[in-house]
Amino acid sequence: MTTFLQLAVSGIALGSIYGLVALGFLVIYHATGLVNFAQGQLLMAGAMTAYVLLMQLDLGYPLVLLGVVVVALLLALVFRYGIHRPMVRRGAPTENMVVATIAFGLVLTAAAELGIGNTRYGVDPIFPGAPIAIGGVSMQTQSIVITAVAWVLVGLVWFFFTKTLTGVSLRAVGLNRTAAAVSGVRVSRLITVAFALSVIVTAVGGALVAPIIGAGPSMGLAIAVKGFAAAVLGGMSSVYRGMVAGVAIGLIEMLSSYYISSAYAPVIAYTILFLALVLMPARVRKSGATA
Amino acid sequence: MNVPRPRRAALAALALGSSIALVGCATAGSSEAQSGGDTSSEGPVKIGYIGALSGGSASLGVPIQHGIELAIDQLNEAGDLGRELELVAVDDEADATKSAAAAQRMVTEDGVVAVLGGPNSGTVLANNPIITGAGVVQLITVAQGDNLIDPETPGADLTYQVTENNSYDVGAIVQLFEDGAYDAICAVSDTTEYGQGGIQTIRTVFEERGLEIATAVSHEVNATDLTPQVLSLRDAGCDAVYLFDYGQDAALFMKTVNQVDWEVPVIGGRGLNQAAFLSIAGEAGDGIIFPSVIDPEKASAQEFIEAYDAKFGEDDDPAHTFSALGYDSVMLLAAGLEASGFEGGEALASALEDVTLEDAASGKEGSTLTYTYGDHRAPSDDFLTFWTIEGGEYQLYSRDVQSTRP
Amino acid sequence: MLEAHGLRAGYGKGPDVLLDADVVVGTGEIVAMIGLNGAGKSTIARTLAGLLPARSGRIVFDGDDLTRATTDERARRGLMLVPEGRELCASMTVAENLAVGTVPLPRAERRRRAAENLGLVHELFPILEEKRRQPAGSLSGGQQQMVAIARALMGSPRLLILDEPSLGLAPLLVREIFQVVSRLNGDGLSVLVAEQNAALAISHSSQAYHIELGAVSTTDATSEQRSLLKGGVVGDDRDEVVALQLPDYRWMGRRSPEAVAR
Amino acid sequence: MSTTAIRTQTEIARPVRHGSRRAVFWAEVIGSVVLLALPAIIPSAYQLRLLQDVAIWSILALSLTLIFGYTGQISLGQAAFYAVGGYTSAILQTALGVPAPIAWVVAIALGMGSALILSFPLLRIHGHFLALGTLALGLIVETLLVQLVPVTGGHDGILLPGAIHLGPWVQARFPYIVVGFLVLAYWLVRNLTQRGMGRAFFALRDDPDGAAALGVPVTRYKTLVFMIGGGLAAAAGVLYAHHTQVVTPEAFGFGTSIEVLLIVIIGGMSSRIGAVIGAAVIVFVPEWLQFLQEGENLVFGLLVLGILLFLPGGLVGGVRSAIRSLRRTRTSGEEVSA
Repeated sequence: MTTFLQLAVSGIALGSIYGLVALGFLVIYHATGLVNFAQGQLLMAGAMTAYVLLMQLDLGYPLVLLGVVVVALLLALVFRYGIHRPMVRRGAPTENMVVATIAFGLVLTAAAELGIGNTRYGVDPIFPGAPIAIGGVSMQTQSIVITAVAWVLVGLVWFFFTKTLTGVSLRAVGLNRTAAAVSGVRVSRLITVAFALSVIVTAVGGALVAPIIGAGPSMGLAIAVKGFAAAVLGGMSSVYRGMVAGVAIGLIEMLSSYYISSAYAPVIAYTILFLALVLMPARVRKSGATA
Repeated sequence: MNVPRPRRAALAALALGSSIALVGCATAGSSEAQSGGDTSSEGPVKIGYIGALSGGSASLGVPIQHGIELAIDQLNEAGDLGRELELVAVDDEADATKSAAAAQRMVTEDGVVAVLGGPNSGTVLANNPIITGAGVVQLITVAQGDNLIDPETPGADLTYQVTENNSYDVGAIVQLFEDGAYDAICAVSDTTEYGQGGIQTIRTVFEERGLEIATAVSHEVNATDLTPQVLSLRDAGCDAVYLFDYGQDAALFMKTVNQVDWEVPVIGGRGLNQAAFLSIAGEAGDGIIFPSVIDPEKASAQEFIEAYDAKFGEDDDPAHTFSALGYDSVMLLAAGLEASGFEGGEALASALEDVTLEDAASGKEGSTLTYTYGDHRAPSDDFLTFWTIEGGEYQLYSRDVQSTRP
Repeated sequence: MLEAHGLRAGYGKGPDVLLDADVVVGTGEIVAMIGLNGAGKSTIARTLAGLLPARSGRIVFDGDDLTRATTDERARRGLMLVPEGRELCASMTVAENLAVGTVPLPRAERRRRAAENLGLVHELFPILEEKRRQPAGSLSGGQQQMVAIARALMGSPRLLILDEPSLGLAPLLVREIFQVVSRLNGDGLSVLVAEQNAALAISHSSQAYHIELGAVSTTDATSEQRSLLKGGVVGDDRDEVVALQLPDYRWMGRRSPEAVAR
Repeated sequence: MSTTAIRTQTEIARPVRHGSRRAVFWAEVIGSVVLLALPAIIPSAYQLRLLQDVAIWSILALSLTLIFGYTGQISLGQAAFYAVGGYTSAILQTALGVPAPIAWVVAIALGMGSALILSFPLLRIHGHFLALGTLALGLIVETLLVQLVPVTGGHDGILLPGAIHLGPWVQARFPYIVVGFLVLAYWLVRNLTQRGMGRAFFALRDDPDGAAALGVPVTRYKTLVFMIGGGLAAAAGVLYAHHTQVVTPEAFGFGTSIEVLLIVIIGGMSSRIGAVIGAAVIVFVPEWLQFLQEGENLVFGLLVLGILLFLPGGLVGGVRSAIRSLRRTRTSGEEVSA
């Protein structure tokens, strides 16, 4: 039982990271219909920024988080104004933009390799100290921080999307750009807001996960694939469903690794994903963004 | 009014032409070269290095290259060889296709006299037939696959391994397990060629020694959470763990072991020499034991480390294992070239079969790197040392563990 | 209030669909654009709202040149379009759709005026209050049209452009919607309505433009379908309008609206 | 009515002059002949190797062009079928001693068969869901290649020395086989997409419901496209196995699926020659950039971004629109003078 609880707790913490990445996917997807394949690299960028600011420049955590947000904002603006908007203006098809996100990711990885080298670096946790154990179930303090921050962020984003005028307008932009425009919504600016929000959430996720798995150029891919899976399994529609799907994936990963086979755990996870996609009612797949 | 019609034809032709031009341009850059490498007596002698310089394996490939560069600089500065050495390094991104293409370019375009192979066994398997097929010698610097030196495969006479192979490592590690008299030795590895190769080898060696792996678990490389793996081993009653992972995953494993408050001796593979392990694990890595090729009491090793850190910084390769092997690869090759009169191919191959490196940067004091006829694995007996982590620092664990050639 | 002169516009890289169109809507007026499906009414509406860039010509609203302004900027200045086909956010609730409509209100008084406007909208269309928590997509066509108009009203427009408000609606609903439009006009809102149902549109408007589909030259093999906005003002006489329209039916069989769009 | 639909409508409606079509045909014939002759012309073994790399990537890209470019079905798991081809052929030859040609046929048939079976679940889903479904499929296959050690050799892979399995004579002429396959694949895709069926393919991409309403048997066409795409990818895998003389899981993983997508977009979606040009770019450009050392990947990424930014239709699309604008100025000039 303790083992099960331990796995469940770890699965929830892990799944919360996936959910956070899914959140990043969904925010851009809601506003533009674009699936951002640079998500993993943006996560990496957040982690690498945290590494440089915290470990190399010895800044305190508040400044580090601020720095991560600033870098994320810059990256979002570069992508939005340097790549996305020009492509929209030239009438590039969505597929090209999806590939542009892949290329943007390549550039980020290459830049990180050039800048800091290709290895993995340790990053100090926010609250140093021993793991916290309750009744045989233990958790690293950082995992607790990640889980808490992930759920708080998803709550905030949900609040933003449903309770604030900007958030509701942003959803309108994603659902029906004409509707948004004729209602006076500054479409272009809101898309930029979406990019910024998405990249900040993802980069903060990277900064939070770095103390657990380290920071390095090739760290993001595995997490991004599962975050994408969470976003899609959540129906590509709502941020909290993406979060719940992320936790589900985390739990499946943990439990199947332990109870079935660690070697075949990825096969099991992806097969479940595949079946879920194929058997998912068309109604769920077709429903648009609800929040 | 008739629009000239062959527009679309022009487009198709242009498209085709440009693709041919692509081939043409690349051809234009090619130089005259013959198999067996460059034997001209003028100018520097070219040595190739094919390794991962970007991507996940670059943390191995880059220190190797740095070791190679240091050796070449030292040799050229001393000038004892009589000829300058020049490095041609290509990044294969640990990709077999790219590695094979790089090999073909080196042997036919660049005219290298020999190729130094990189850290990944898979890429060596793909590029070796091309290198040796062109009559060029390959020295495999760091890749440890047991199957890399196989007298059965074509080109075996031109292939040399500088480092000890997996069986060699595991043979020494097994002694540590035997000394501990454990009841249930368990294994964890990633699913890359490195991890799976390590597990395969340890199964074989254990069988030979009458030991067995009680439970084995695996995980994807660059894992995010290893709780199930750690709990599986703990709940299976393992009292010793063999950890065959790259640095970052090994660090995560150790942190998780600490987190669930499990006290268990962990003995690792050579991947723990990666800078990432110590950087991420910190003090969570304390107590882990792993093999290395560095002996701090050996003068030549000290000199190498001093020179390396002066050139690339202390953090570039803190464990110095991979850079030392890169360095020694050049030293072995240089000895062979000197003997063959800078002739490549068969001449170099047979010259190498008579080479011994007494004061290599790698290896325990008293060990040598030696090639003999029909034996292309360099390390002699007692090549390895064992290290541990204490208070988040590298510490020599033991110089007494016997290691023997398999 | 709105003066547009010499508008040229078209879709994508296609030919001009509008050729030097002129539209004038005076303050407090209700002006109808009538004509057949595909004649170019929507093109005018979309060009005036900025959904389609004007290739040449000028759009002046309240003395400001808005020819280059974005759709959302025009909306914020009070030039609001209720687009053809409603263009609602189907999966958002009615209340959320209406909330988006409050974007043009000045930030300082948004809360107060949004509440006022919501009161007005609920008074005009009581059904929307009842259905405010339902997804807009689940509503009937007529109710969706109400949401679309209500959404525009939420932002306190000064000129409302209605593009085919009656499309696909039952006659009773159409009448109700036009009654609302008349009432709003009575409260001082200027309205430009594009409508196929000429009789109905004329009966509610003070002026009407007749948009006619025509081809410049049929002998040229590469000639394009073009529609002209004729500046002629149609009088109040309904019969005259109907008579004017009849011959145009000849076009229906030959040229699809898509052909024009291209 | 979105502007996108209008753009594609004009694309379909683009008048193809018969003379021009015949000229394209002859250009394609000449191109094919030149391609077949290239192995004899190219002097350097290295260039020959790169030519084969390009040809194999081209075939793989053509398989995706067929699926993605002509029906709008995104596949992020094309490497799975590539793996089926490469591993089936290698296993049959090494473990069972099946002669190469038979192994090839079986491997390609298996590629088509597995695509056929998978098309039933996959064709139920669309867009991003299909992208994720195929991605999952690719990852499942990749994991299986690693884990099924007795069958696949795990990470050690399967060695396939050409001298043993093809014989030295065939091995020496293998480049001809590779370019031969490319020419076959090219003409297969060409004939599939040029006839009436090609129109149906485009209709599938742009407006599946409309196509169904017009009586296009949507599901049957999609299944067919999937199957042929799977077969082409498998053929590329077969060639890869002999070209590299070893199959390892890394060559058939997620990275490969993404690289093919990159090729198709760089070259120009739904363009046959685009697949070949994209493959040439992805093979040659990194070679040229090697002098940049560590900066190579960065510059390559920026280059791809540049192509995407400035040539929305890929390289072929860029050339096409350049020619079109050239023609436009020419014609308008003639109009003035007339």
